[in-house]
Amino acid sequence: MKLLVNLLKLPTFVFSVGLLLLTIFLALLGPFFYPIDVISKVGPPYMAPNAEHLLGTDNLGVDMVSLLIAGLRSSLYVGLFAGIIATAVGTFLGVYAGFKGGWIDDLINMVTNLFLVIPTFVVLILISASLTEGRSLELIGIIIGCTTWTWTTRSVRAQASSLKARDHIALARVNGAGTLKLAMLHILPYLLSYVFMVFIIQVATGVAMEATISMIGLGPFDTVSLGIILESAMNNDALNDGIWWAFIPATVLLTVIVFSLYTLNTSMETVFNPRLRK
Amino acid sequence: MQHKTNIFAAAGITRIFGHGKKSVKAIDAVSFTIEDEEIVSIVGGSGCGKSVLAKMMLGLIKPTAGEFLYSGREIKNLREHWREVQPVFQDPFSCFNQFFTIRSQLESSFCIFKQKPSRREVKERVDGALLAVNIKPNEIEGKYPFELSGGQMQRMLLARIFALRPKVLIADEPTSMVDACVRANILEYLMKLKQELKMTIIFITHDIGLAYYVSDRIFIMHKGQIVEQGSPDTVAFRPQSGHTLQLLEDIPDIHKEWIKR
Amino acid sequence: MPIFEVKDLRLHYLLRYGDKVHAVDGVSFSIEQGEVLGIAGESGCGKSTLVNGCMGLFIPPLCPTSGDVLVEGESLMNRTPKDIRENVLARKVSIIPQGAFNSLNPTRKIKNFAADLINSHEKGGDKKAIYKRLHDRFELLGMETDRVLNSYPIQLTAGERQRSVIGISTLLNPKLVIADEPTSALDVTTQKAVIKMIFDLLERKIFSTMIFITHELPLLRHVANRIGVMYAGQIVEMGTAEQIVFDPRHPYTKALMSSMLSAEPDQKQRKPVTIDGAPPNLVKTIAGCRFADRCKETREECKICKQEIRIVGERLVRCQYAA
Amino acid sequence: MLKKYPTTRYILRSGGWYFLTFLVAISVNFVLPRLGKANPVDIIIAKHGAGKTQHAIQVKEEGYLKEFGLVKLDPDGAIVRDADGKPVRSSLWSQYVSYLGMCLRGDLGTSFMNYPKKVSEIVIEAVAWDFALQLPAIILGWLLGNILGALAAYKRGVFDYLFFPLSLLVCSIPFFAFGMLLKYQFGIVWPIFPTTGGYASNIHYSFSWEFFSNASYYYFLPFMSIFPVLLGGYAIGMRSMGIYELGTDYIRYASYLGIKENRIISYVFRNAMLPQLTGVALNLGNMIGGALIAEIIFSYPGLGTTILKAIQGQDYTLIQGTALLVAIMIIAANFTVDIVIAIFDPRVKAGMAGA
Repeated sequence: MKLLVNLLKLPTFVFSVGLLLLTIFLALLGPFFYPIDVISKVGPPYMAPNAEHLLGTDNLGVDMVSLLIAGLRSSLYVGLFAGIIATAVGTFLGVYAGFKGGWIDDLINMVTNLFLVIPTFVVLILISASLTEGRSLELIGIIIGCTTWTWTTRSVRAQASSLKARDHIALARVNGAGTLKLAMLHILPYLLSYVFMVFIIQVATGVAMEATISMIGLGPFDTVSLGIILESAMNNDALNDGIWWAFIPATVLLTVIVFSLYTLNTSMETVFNPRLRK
Repeated sequence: MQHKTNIFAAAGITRIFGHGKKSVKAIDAVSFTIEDEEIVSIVGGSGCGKSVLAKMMLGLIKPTAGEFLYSGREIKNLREHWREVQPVFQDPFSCFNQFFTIRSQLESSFCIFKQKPSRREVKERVDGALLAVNIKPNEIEGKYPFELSGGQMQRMLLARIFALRPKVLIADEPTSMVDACVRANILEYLMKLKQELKMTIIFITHDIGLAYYVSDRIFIMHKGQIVEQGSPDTVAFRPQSGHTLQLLEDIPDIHKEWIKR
Repeated sequence: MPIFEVKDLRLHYLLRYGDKVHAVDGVSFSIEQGEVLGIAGESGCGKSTLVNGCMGLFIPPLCPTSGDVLVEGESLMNRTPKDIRENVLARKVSIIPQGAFNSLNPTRKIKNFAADLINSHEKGGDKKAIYKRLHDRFELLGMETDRVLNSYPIQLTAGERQRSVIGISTLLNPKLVIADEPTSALDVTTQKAVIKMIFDLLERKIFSTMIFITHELPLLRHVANRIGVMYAGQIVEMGTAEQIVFDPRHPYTKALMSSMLSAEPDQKQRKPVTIDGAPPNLVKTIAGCRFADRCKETREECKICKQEIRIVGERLVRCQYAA
Repeated sequence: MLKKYPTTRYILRSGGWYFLTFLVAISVNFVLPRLGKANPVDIIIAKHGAGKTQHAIQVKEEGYLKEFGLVKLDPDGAIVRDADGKPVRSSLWSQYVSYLGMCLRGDLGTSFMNYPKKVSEIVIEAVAWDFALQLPAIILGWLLGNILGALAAYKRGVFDYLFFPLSLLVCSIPFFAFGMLLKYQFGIVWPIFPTTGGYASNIHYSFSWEFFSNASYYYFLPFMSIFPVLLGGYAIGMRSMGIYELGTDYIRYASYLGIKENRIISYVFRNAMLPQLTGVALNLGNMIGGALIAEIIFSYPGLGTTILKAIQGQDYTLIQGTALLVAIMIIAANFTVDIVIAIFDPRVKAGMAGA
């Protein structure tokens, strides 16, 4: 509708959406164009890139390009998974606290501040360290999601409580709308644009956090992710031996994802925020 | 003259906000009665407690002391109360949800009734209400709130009252955010509501000129107390309380001397 | 020689796709020393745009099309923002902004904010001397000067903040003060107190000439010597306060005056006149009179031929049929 | 008495609040590792126990159990044994209480890997290195980031057009990835800087000038892998806050009054800086987390490398110890930021006086 048209006029928005779609396109449709094989060895370890294998092989001799595509898929998957959980939990608590007010608001606020101060990173280490068996992608996603919801709750709560005082809520209440109808029809639509922007940041945090944990060996078990690629590059001293293809492409991909998400967020901010604050 | 039933009856009601040293007495031992089918204006400067009184009549806040009755009994069930008492707010721009069309919001107002009338009857009543505030229904067809001007939005709020036909209307400063030339329209509609639909109207304003023109009785409020009650002529020309006199003098009237230069 | 003069000023806003909104379209007036000019009009008639024009603040998207603005004969047109900021703002032309009660920097005490103004325009001056000067000036504002000067805006009431802004705006004894709806958000009693204070400053010659902008004509009757009524970017009628209020000639002024309601004996019988519709969109250039489609006495020619300002009953009216 | 000093009352109240958070941090630290079914000691025993006589294993196990406070002790410290001589496991609650006592006394137990060494010793030494690296990076990054952000907000023109996308790009590269790139470029392709360790192996740990000059030589790359990313993050935060402040009424009024330009910039900087401070406190946790990992690339002897070794060696007490230290560092940082805000922001001070 009108908003989308305004957005499409913004060069930064078009650029960031394009970049993001490119990465998603690469991740989802990559296998159709390039045979993905992350098990069989196609050459000697750390073979230099050649015509056939554009980015050479990793420390076990597996083709790097297929590793990257598979890694991209799982990193995006974890990021999305964590983003959805964090945003959903955060929005629900935020709207509930902002809208209900009173002691419930203070309680949720206290819990949020508490988790905000205790760093996500520490919680992740402790949980992952104790789960020795299969740390699947979903599990990692859940762990990240459950430790980054605090930021969403805090910002959504601020928006929801500022909305509560507006007259259209009073009018809706006088129309006989119950709490649920009020939240769904009169609070959420105003927050939707804001929640979507928060979701984008959460996905970016999820992707970056997954890479961080994998770097210290607590990443997903027996699957490939960008973090795992970087970790194996570090553990096998790929840097000292000048094997750039072991870590540079993974870093570039990681940065592209996070960068496109951040630019998307800032480009939407110029369109959405003034309207929301009106 | 058939005996008028008391719509609102307040006996010594007080409302205090905050507690201890920081407490503020918004309403201070106020008593009044409001009968059926009359327009009562509550006039006072900012912070005199008139909006608090309006919220109390709507049942949104309870008095901390004294007894406040709506047609003889305490306000208990808000949904039932709102079937008979409806508000019009001050700021037309923030009154409507920007994500739904005007018509759908007007029609959803009927959810307040126990059984919502049939779709056809709702549509008829809304169209009738729009004509009552001289807006042609097709003018706002499929339109969203941000596509209308302030004056039109204020009329939408009144159209909602024409459609719902409550017994009592609480109009909290409906004219303060609107330009002078549209202000008179709003007052006309209030009088129309009273004459045609036998509605009781509480008109809250800080402009005694408007109150004088539109109301049957005027309450003057100052710092949480009703300092004067009476017909427009007695309040405007034979005021007893010093505060009313002060209020009348402070209004820049074109015929009278305002400030000695 | 008039202290402030506006000659056929045209201002427009540049929108994103090249169309221009001609918010001010040919406004001319001049003010003598010691005179108060009132400007009245509905919201959206171009009052605030005119204010920016009168101060020489042509910050994009607002740009001047043509015409001239003179302060004591010195033009404000095509001058660098730096030049305007140093020599004109607050010294020659100063403004009391709309919504003045949240125009003060929340994290600075009133005395420091005022001192910034002085240091921006005058060289040196130690803290003591500046504080003394502020103290003397704020004494005139009828507030506990020491408490106000040493507190943050958040600790003051709306009325006190309003007075502090008026005190700061008139600190350097400007030649012309523009008050943009200074009392619109205040209730009647506070409004009267603020206006009384402004009269007091005028009498003490803190400043002598003023443009007072509001949409309430009765207020202008008591504040202004002359009143100009603006509609859709043009002055439609300009005359003495008594002429405009008691004997309006332009249909729009007549409608404005008769829509006023006041507590008078004959008010009950005199039904107030209403003006339906809304001001025209100023992107398209309008041939005839801009008030034609809302005017009660409109005729065919009104829509076609351009309405020029002419003298009718010793005042300026922009309507060829005004008697 | 406290009524007269609102600031002190505010600081005491937030101090109490952060102490409560500290206690919760300890409890979280205690509960999380025990979520998994396997008891940490059993895993260690299974790992270290290979190849030793049954008796030796049993003695070692009881030593660990005692060490970990997992067994009931009778008053004079001997292990209470049940019918068939097996040590009686103490309840979770008493474990928690003993763990809490130990933490408050500052004793974080002994590390498994380097057995006799106390965890607190290892951790304190690592934290010293961390202060040297993290603190200057955060403070410098914060100051420079805010100044550049405020300028970008005010100037907007070419400076902003160039500066903004660059800082957005820099701050979206994860710390360790940036570290890897730097290490590769400046450590291997152009071997200018050393890339591993905190100081040259032939120099011993001392407070001599010679040691410091050498250490700073090693210090440069880890610092550069954290500093620009922090700077980019703060600059973006400040830029959006600055643009918001520029739209406010008081800035417009100040420009109407013809107040000098750099004075107006200082208004924007000062008023935008305070919410920025709360912003810093909020995501300090994530930042320190990421920065610690950057150390691993350069095996800089800070907490990050310690944590990595602890995880690889399954050294539970060390993991718990380092995790607790990181939490304490962040709680302390948040507390200091709270105090700074209380002192500098009149709005908060006025709010307190009113509260």
